[in-house]
Amino acid sequence: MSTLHTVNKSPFTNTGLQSCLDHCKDGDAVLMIEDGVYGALAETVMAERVAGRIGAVSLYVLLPDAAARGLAEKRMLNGIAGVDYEGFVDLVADHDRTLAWL
Amino acid sequence: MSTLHTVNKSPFTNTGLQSCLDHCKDGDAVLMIEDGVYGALAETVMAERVAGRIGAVSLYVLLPDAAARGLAEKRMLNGIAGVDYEGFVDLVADHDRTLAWL
Amino acid sequence: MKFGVVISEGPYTHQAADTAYHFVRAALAKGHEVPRVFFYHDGVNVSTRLSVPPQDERHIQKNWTALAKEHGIDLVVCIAAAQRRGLLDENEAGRQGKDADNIAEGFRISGLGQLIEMGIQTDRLVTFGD
Amino acid sequence: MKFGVVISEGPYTHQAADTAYHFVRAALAKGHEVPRVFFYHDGVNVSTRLSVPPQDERHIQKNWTALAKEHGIDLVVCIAAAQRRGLLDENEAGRQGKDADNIAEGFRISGLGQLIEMGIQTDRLVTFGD
Amino acid sequence: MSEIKKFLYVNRKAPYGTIYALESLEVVLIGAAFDQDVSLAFLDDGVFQLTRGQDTGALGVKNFSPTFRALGDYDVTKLFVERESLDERGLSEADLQEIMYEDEDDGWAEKPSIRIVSRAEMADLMADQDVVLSF
Amino acid sequence: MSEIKKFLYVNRKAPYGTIYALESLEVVLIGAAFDQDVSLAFLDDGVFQLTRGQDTGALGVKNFSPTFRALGDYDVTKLFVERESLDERGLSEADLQEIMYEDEDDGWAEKPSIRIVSRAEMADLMADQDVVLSF
Repeated sequence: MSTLHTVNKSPFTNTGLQSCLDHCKDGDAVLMIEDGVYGALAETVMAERVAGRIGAVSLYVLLPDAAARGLAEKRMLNGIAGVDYEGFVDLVADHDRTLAWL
Repeated sequence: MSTLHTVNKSPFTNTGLQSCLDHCKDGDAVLMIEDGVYGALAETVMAERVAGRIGAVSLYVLLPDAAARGLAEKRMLNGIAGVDYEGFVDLVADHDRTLAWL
Repeated sequence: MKFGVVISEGPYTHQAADTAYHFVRAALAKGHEVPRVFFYHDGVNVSTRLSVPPQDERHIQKNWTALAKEHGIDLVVCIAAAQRRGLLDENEAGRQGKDADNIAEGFRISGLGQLIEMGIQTDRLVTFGD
Repeated sequence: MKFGVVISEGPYTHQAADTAYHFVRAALAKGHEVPRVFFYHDGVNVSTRLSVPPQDERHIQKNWTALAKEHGIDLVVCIAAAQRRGLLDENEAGRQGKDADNIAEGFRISGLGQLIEMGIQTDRLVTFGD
Repeated sequence: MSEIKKFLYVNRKAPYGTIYALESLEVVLIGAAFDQDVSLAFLDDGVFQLTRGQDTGALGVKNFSPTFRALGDYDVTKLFVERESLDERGLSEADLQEIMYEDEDDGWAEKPSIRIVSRAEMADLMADQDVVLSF
Repeated sequence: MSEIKKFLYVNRKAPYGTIYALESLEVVLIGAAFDQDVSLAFLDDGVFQLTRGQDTGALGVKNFSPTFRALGDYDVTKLFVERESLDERGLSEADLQEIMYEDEDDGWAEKPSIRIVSRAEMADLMADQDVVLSF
């Protein structure tokens, strides 16, 4: 019984990712989409808070959105997995519910 | 030569007010409108940062927006002045330019 | 598995309708069912047939209309949200005394009950918004 | 003093069009001039005449049309933003081969140059958006 | 349609600046007719939706805050409000409207619909749903 | 129309998630015909608009980032980027596109349009404008 959380806003502008990380439970998954993909960046003012949940929570980034924004995978935090839209579908199917942090 | 800054987003969700306070110059005015009026509240996690600029910067809150949201003036930080739409107009006229922190 | 999808933001303005489109295509490609997509809030603006995007841009409404036709997806536009925002079908236009309508083929206007029903009848509900 | 006003968000969805309306009324009441209001981004959605808000709600489009008529305000809707979002006047509808149009009385569709011109010709420019 | 699912409406946005709070309430009212197990979550800026004393007269927009008090009549009786979200905003339970319902299983006794919960309890609530709608 | 005003376009939003960045660029391109004194400010998430290597192929939306490199042809040559905003996002100037213009007052020498400025310099820039358009 676990939840897929989606975050679609930049963590540098909006507190959605932080609130998501504060509410997701161990074993949940967080998928960063749209402007939310910036949450995957390493060496930012948010990076430590995101990295602190890796392991307890499975973190994913939607690669088409990352590519559009010029985010190379090598710039991302270790432990964040990239998925395409089919991977997004699998994540939805594999978790009991999806919660969008709009 | 001073600037009127308008902020229309909640400081608990969006970094607009913080960025505005980081960029406004001594002698400028900041007017909180729409969901931005929450930035006027005392005893919040944002209050100290807002209060720290009072004096150097003139802070205003649009009262019709505060009333709609149930914010009584007694709940607001000392040193923030309330204005109605006519006061908003005066602020625009009295400053050389208006900068909206959207 | 059956997926229900909610789109809450308008086309071009926000990426929600694009992300949802790619998601639904991928879900169908993997053998899932998407019986209904519900358009709420500014999402109702996706349904206008009057949109004329630049030639080199995707046509969001036409993409949805085509996908729905191909896969039998029920594209439901919330009537309350649509009325506020000026999205009407021929029937509604007549009822409201308006001289024009603007809903595209493949979309139908209905009530919020269709959203709840979608939540009940599908295995997963995914929201794309802002 | 001459004020130029930009509205960047859609009606009902965001408060911008309401705040701008109260601001413009107050400016006029104080003897200022508001020669033009420019609708950009989702702000173009304010101009649809097909909106049917609930009876107990304000009618944002009609309020703007009435205010513009009374005070001679030029309500300009950006053509590029409007085309993407499905806002067309009769002329544009004909040119684009569309079977309906939806722009309300008092609004006119024109180019972004009108925004720049407004910035040049007014003393203050105020933006209402999101 | 006989299956009962747990529906959670997640409210994280302030009222009036945008329409999400109002349109969320419209979904809740329609959804009440479907006899599902409904909960409402108020966290982050969503807690501002429930404040007392909202007066929209000068804005000329509809004050929809009284509608929350009518939710009990629609058998929507579980409004979970996050304590940490209140604290961060300088609010306490006393700043929120009193929202009551009549408990038909307890002789129609009047009971409060608002339940203040911790962030951890809010996370537990979210993890215990079939369908989550976010506004 | 002979008066020259200082116009500042303030870009604080990331590209693609919303349309503001693209529609801001459309204003800049049209505005260039008016022979005003134009500057562009990129701060907060606006700095993401200028990153290299944007590839929107899988999204099926138009990649408008090359348009920034054409701004010089429109005599838009002052792009101010805030250093603190870059730092907070783990970015450096090397992560941004190279955007050049030909300086007609200096024998058409190629010069960089991007100027990295401090937050204090950005504040000074904002305070020195006639018209500020925010996106």
